[in-house]
Amino acid sequence: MELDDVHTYYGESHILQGLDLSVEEGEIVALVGRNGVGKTTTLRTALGLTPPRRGTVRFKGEDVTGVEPHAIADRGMGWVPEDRRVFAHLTVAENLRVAAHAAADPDARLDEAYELFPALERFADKEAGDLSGGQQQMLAIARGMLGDNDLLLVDEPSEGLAPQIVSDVVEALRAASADTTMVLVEQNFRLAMDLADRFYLVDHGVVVEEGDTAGVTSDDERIRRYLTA
Amino acid sequence: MLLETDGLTKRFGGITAVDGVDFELEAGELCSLIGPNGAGKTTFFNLLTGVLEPSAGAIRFAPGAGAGGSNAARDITEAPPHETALAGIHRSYQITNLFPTLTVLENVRIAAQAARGSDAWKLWRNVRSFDAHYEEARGVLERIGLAEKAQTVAENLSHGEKRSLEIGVALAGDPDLLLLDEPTAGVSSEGVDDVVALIEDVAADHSVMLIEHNMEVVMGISDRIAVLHRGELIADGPPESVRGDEAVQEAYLGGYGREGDETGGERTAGDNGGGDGGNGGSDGGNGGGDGGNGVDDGSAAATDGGVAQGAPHGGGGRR
Amino acid sequence: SGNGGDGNDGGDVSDETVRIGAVQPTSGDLQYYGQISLMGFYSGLAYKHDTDPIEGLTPGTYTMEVDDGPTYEVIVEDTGFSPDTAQSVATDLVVDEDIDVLFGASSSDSARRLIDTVVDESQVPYLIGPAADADITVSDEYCHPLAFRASEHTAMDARAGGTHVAREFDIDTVAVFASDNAFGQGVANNYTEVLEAEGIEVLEPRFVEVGYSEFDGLFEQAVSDGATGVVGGFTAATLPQFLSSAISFDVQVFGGFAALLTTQLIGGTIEAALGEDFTAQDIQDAGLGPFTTRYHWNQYDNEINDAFIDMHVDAYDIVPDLFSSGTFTVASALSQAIGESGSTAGADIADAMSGMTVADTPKGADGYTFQGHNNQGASQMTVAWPVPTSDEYADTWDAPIMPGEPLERLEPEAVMVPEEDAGCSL
Amino acid sequence: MSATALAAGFADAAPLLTTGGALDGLRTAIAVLVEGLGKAAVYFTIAVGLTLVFGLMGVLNFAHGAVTMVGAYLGGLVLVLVVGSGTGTLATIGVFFVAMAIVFAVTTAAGSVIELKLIRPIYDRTPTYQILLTFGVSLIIEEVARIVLTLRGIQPDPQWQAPMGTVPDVLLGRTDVLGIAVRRLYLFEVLIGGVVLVAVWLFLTRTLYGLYIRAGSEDTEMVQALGIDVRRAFTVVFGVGTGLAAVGGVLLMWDPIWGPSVLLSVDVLLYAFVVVIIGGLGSFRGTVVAAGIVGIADSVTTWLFTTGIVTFSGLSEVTIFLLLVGMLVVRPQGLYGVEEVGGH
Amino acid sequence: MAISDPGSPADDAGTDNADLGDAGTDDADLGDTRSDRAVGLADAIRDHVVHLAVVLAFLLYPPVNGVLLSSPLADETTAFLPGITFMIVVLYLGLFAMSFDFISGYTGYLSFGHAAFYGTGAYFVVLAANGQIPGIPGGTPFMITLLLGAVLAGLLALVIGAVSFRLTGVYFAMITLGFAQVIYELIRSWGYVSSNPTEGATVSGDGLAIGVPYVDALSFRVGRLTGDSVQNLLGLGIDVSATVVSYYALGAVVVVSYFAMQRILHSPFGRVMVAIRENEERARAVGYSTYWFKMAAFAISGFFGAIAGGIFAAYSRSVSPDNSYFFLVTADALITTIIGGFGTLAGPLYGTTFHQWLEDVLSTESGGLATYLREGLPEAVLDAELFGVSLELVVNTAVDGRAPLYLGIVFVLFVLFVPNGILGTVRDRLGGTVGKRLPERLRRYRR
Ligand SMILES: Nc1ncnc2c1ncn2[C@@H]1O[C@H](COP(=O)(O)OP(=O)(O)OP(=O)(O)O)[C@@H](O)[C@H]1O
Ligand SMILES: Nc1ncnc2c1ncn2[C@@H]1O[C@H](COP(=O)(O)OP(=O)(O)OP(=O)(O)O)[C@@H](O)[C@H]1O
Ligand SMILES: CC(C)C[C@H](N)C(=O)O
Ligand SMILES: [Mg+2]
Ligand SMILES: [Mg+2]
Repeated sequence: MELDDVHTYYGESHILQGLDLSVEEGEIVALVGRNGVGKTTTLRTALGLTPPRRGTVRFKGEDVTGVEPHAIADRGMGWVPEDRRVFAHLTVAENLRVAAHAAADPDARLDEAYELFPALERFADKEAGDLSGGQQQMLAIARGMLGDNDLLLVDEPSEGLAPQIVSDVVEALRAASADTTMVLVEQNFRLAMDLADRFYLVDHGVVVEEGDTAGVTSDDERIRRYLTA
Repeated sequence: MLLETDGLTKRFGGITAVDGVDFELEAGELCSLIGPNGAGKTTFFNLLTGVLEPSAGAIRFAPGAGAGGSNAARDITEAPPHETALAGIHRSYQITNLFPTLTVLENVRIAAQAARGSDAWKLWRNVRSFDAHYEEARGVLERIGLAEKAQTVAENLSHGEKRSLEIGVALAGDPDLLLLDEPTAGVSSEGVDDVVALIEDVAADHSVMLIEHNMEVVMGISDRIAVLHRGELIADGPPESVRGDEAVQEAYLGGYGREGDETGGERTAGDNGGGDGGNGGSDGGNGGGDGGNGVDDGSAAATDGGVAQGAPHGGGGRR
Repeated sequence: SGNGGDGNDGGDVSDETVRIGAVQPTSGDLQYYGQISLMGFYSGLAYKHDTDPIEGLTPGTYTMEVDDGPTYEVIVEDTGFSPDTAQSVATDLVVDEDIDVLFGASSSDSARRLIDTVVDESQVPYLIGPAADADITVSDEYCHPLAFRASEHTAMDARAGGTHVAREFDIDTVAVFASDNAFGQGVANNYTEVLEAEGIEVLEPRFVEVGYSEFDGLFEQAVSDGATGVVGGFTAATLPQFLSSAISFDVQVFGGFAALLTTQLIGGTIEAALGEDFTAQDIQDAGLGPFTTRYHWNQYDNEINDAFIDMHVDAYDIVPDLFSSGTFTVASALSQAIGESGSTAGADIADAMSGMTVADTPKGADGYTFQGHNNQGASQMTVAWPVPTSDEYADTWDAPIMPGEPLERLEPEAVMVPEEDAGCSL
Repeated sequence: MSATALAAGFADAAPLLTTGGALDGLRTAIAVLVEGLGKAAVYFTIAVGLTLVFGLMGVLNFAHGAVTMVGAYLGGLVLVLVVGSGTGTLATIGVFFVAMAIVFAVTTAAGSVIELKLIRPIYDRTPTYQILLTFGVSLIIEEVARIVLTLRGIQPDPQWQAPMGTVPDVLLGRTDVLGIAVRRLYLFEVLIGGVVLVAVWLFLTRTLYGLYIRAGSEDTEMVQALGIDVRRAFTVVFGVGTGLAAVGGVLLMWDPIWGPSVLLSVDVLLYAFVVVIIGGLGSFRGTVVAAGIVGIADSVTTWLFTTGIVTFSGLSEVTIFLLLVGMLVVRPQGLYGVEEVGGH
Repeated sequence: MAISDPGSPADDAGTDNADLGDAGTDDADLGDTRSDRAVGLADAIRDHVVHLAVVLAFLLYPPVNGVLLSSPLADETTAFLPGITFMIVVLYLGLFAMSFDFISGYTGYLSFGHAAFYGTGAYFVVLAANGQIPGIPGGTPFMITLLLGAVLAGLLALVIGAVSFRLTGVYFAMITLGFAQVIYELIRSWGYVSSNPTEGATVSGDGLAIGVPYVDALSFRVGRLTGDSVQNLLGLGIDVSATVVSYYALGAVVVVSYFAMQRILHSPFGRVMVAIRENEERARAVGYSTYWFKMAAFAISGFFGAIAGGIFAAYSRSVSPDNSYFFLVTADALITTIIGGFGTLAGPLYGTTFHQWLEDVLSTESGGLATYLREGLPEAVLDAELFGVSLELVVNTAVDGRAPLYLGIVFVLFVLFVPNGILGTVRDRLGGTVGKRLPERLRRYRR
């Protein structure tokens, strides 16, 4: 995937101000930066949820700027949104089934998800809204992984999860990255650096730093400058 | 005693959002209310202002009581929002909650009008003949720095301006007690200083309660800090003592990642600090100690950041 | 044929113009009522003056120049069958068009409204037709010295039908269902009165809203209360529902024959129940009838009627219908009144019409007489079984059934509400 | 079959309704109840499309009744054209279902077009505008229907009788169920209502489509992000809701209580509103239960009227609207409603 | 636009009085450059210039229409301009729609059963005129019964509102509809009203007079047949027919009602109504007991709805359930309000004018398109057949009495493309209320 000089607005507020970013097949790329700098907006722009006013989005070599989100998603882009956004009045199984709509054998895919998060199987027939926050987060991640995607956009996966579950999630993402490219937005800087191959540091809607994650710590002066608000 | 709650409790189905809180506020105080996301802070405000009815407990309010005075307190436990407002409790909202298609001036004026009781029922007089409402409203606009925007329709304000107006509307109601729910959320760093200045200014002649995640702000201006955790008041005292409180370190400043169902909120410095703590947890599973350290780092960074803050914003060329 | 000069012993009116305001539904679902009424009215004038009838059935001004009388200007306005519109357009006619006479109203609600709000206020004579509610002329609430009606009314229907049924059928208990409006109440009250006078028990009449459709329950209840005859007082909007229930109960169903529009609907119901090739006998077996009729083209055999049918079919391609005799007659009476009084002024016309015997009517010479006490035209009624429409009328009567040979003719004395029973005394 | 035979068939049932011992009272009660179920089936069928569209999409469709009216005429047209005097009973019923299918297809397509062209552009406005728009559409449909019917020589206001002629004999008259004479048409209506109920229920729960739409009504954007064209799903739902409205019309076409008439448009709309609101806006289960309540209230009040206990013929209507008001007073969100529904 | 005189309310003068084109959010105009309070009469007139223009247009319509009718354009005038009788309908239905807009457009609560108040006003004056209301003797002046009926409707609104204002949105709309339908069904079968309640009731006796009660010189009886007509007006040789007198008399009531409602909307109370529409939760939070404000607004709205019903009944001298209490009466007000401009007090009047114009053109009463075509087109054209249907038949079925069809189409187009209605859109274009902006524009052009 590649974003080229994208400018994205919410109404009149200019959020992404010429952001460039590219993701190669197979890697995990982290987006870091303070709150409100436009990380989530970047993901939304890629998926076509808030199409850019200027600039292009390319996915698997094709220009998908202005293409409807469902069509982009159909081409193999998945999303784990930052505030979980489970379908509260659908059961866990139904939530997963919506995501597995394109699969040849949805039931098999569901089983894979249960394997990953055994807790979900226990609650398969419970309405998602009745789950605890952590379980909801698991569901959101599982749902994002079910779609057989080539690229997964993951927004703050560790949010609201108890520590031991965070490590489960890290493992799951690591495992998934074997055959899925990933863009990861994560406030937890160390976790992000752990998981990702490369990182982009975003501020005020533009990329201000990028590079390999190896050896980077939050004490790094150039990064620290942008992270402490 | 200006305000007093007694075993105040609010349950939503299975969750106890506010759990037996006994709280007192002296007139003239500026008290901050902090705690993790989902701790029950907003719910506490909602109870005080009558938006929600308590499941148990009582609220008493004694406006007009001077500092240390003991006027007969009024029981406002069951009072609906307009009555608590008329009694003298006004609030701003965490999520902007204005009259979107009315002008800035009218947003404030309508609140000023409300404070003048029966004026609103004068069906036959033109609203323009109520000079006092306009004077009051313009005064508030001057104070919040929106005088220039008096004729702008509220929905066309920038986010930061909306946050200011949010305070202005609360202020125009001529409160005895002003409740501010995350007034700096979404305000640019430069703006934060302005908001802080405004709050300090207001606090000079009003009693104020402040919900805030920005620890620098909280530590800097509070006379007193109360900490909520899972609906319970776990600490209450001057900033220094709260900062050093073991339980507070554990629950909020440090104890990140323990809340199964905490909900996302605006993250600011305090949360960043917490984020590090959480990371520590995932590393070694011994979150307590590491977290505590993380917090110290975090708040230290935040304090320093008071200077550093301006730089990225100013340099970002956002304006 | 027409001999318009008769009785012309007043002044000479041939230079004058009579302005007639005609208010009828000419648009909307019930426009047929308005159209057929206008056809009859035009025919009456044409017959009297031996000329061709006006053809215009839409709103507008139509002029009929005649050799032996005044010029008739008919200003047609559309009521859409709504009393509000009727009142409004009639007022327009009175105020803006300066009419001498007002004619019309197919709905009784409209006619009553016009008497209250237009005739009484403006003192313009009103020729009612074909609105059929008896009370319009019978009750002192509505009857008016300036309001004349040749058209037959519901009490005449009821009295004719009730008398016939009481005498010819072995029925001792009758249930009455009628729509809850002027029309239905008129039917119900009059049937009740006549039948009870003949010693038949009549169950408490049941009134239903126009469009009511749950007749099965009412029939069940009536049957279990011992009724073997049922009288229905409905117009187009409720009749089909009534009949489709009626057909499946073992009761004799009575009522009045309706106009083509309604007959089409009834025919449809009968076809639906009895199959397309039903016979006259099927209908009798089903207990539908006999019905009274105020007038149908095949019930009268006289020169005037023959000429009327020819004229009507020539001009409009259909035979005269239920209302045609009444509106023909009121036009005929108007012409006669102008001739007799020698004046086209409304008041003179009204004077002349009061108590008049109308010479030229489809029910024969002198077939109608306006009763002095209420300005209602008294005339003969008939009772007949419905029969499948004969081939002869296949082109000019577009319904599966039509009235058969008259079973009985009831003279005015037998069908008119006796003066002492009528509230109205002018 | 002759009318007397029908009447005779009824004659032995009649005494059941006369007042008598406790047993008779019980039988009467059961008969009224069964009748209520028949009515309930009709109410359900005319309301379910409205529920579907409101529940899933948050659009209160004021054109619902107008579509039912069109459905009644279209269904009638098919039957009148196809069914002749020689058509057998089974064939007629077959034609009825074919007519239902055709009408469903045609109106579903038309509804989809309306959604695409008229409603989609105004989703971002307040729901009031969707109400207003569909209300305008209903005015147009109604007037066009009047024009077409007038040009075709059919009276718009009174029932159009011709389709009644195609009702097969087996559906006329009554049949004995447990010693109680039940109108066969009601049994047929209960059957159709049941079929529609099951079909809609399956659509909602068993097909992925139903699932997408249920998910989409909670979070449109999220569903799109999962690769589902949820806007098309909305089009389909509106289409199906419209189609269901018309299916209701086809059912009414054979029912002498309703029958094809332009007045159906307003009547059906008002009743459908009552059912849907009593049930709770957007709740499928609520619609089923509310249709039952309204149906039984209707049959009880009708019984009160026909037996002469009450002589006020508007009793049913008043009762039904009082039910509505009473429900809103006691429980504004209806039986199974949630207070915030359909907002997206 | 700097505020030269902060704190002085005078700088929003000149906005509120604005116009038959105004609404409560008009303080958007506050940034007026004029800071001088000594504005005087000239300014007051300027503020009301649109009011004056509209009132003048209505005042002059009858004579202008009269002149046109005796000009060579007479045919076109009858065909395409609304007759006076239709303009009278505009007055009472327009007032009804305004009263509907007063509650619905300004507080945001859709009063779907508003016909209940119109019907109450209409039935009350009819029954009172017939001496059927206990305690009100037969000859009580109409103006008094009109007010009593309106007060009764206001009370009815309080009763309905007490229950209904616990609800919002669609639920509020539906419960008010439910109440109105129940009243409708009951009034249709209430034998006390008349011997045939489905048909309604008529006024018997003299025309009902609008004016000052007990002062004959200042009272004008209305009704086309029962009304007063004026011969030789002021010795000018002009006769004014009873219809035109009714037009002016009803018009006077409408103008007074309009200004009364406008005044309320421009009072502090009116501002609270708008605040409730914009954000009821916040309105409560700043200290308004919104429930009672809504109740009061609903009562006022019901009051004026009943005034509209009352003058309608006085003029037409009859009332029926279907033309007063039925829900389509409310629907009409809704449609005209949307077309005219939701939340603009005067908008509904323009919407109603449009509606009645359409009704007139598409009906045959007092001329109209169908008559014009039938009389203007040659026979051959009328008989021409297209797809086996003659043009005449098309005219008869697709033009005659088809106002609802075209109204529906126009309505849908408005909803899609002109959602703010006529007045709302004009105001958006001008960037302020018409009363405020128009004079400015004019001034600009003059320079
Ligand atoms: N729907 C919206 N309308 C208007 N502005 C919005 C909207 N959503 C987000 N914004 C603004 O856009 C900016 C960027 O938001 P974004 O969600 O991309 O930030 P982020 O980098 O993901 O921050 P966080 O770390 O808090 O998730 C913020 O200032 C936010 O207030
Ligand atoms: N109306 C409600 N219904 C049900 N649960 C609620 C409701 N409002 C709040 N809660 C729950 O109550 C708890 C406390 O919420 P509250 O909004 O008071 O938190 P907070 O301390 O203000 O958090 P934050 O810092 O995120 O604003 C949360 O678990 C929340 O989900
Ligand atoms: C047959 C109809 C012309 C009678 C009309 N419905 C009436 O009320 O009188
Ligand atoms: Mg984000
Ligand atoms: Mg909060």
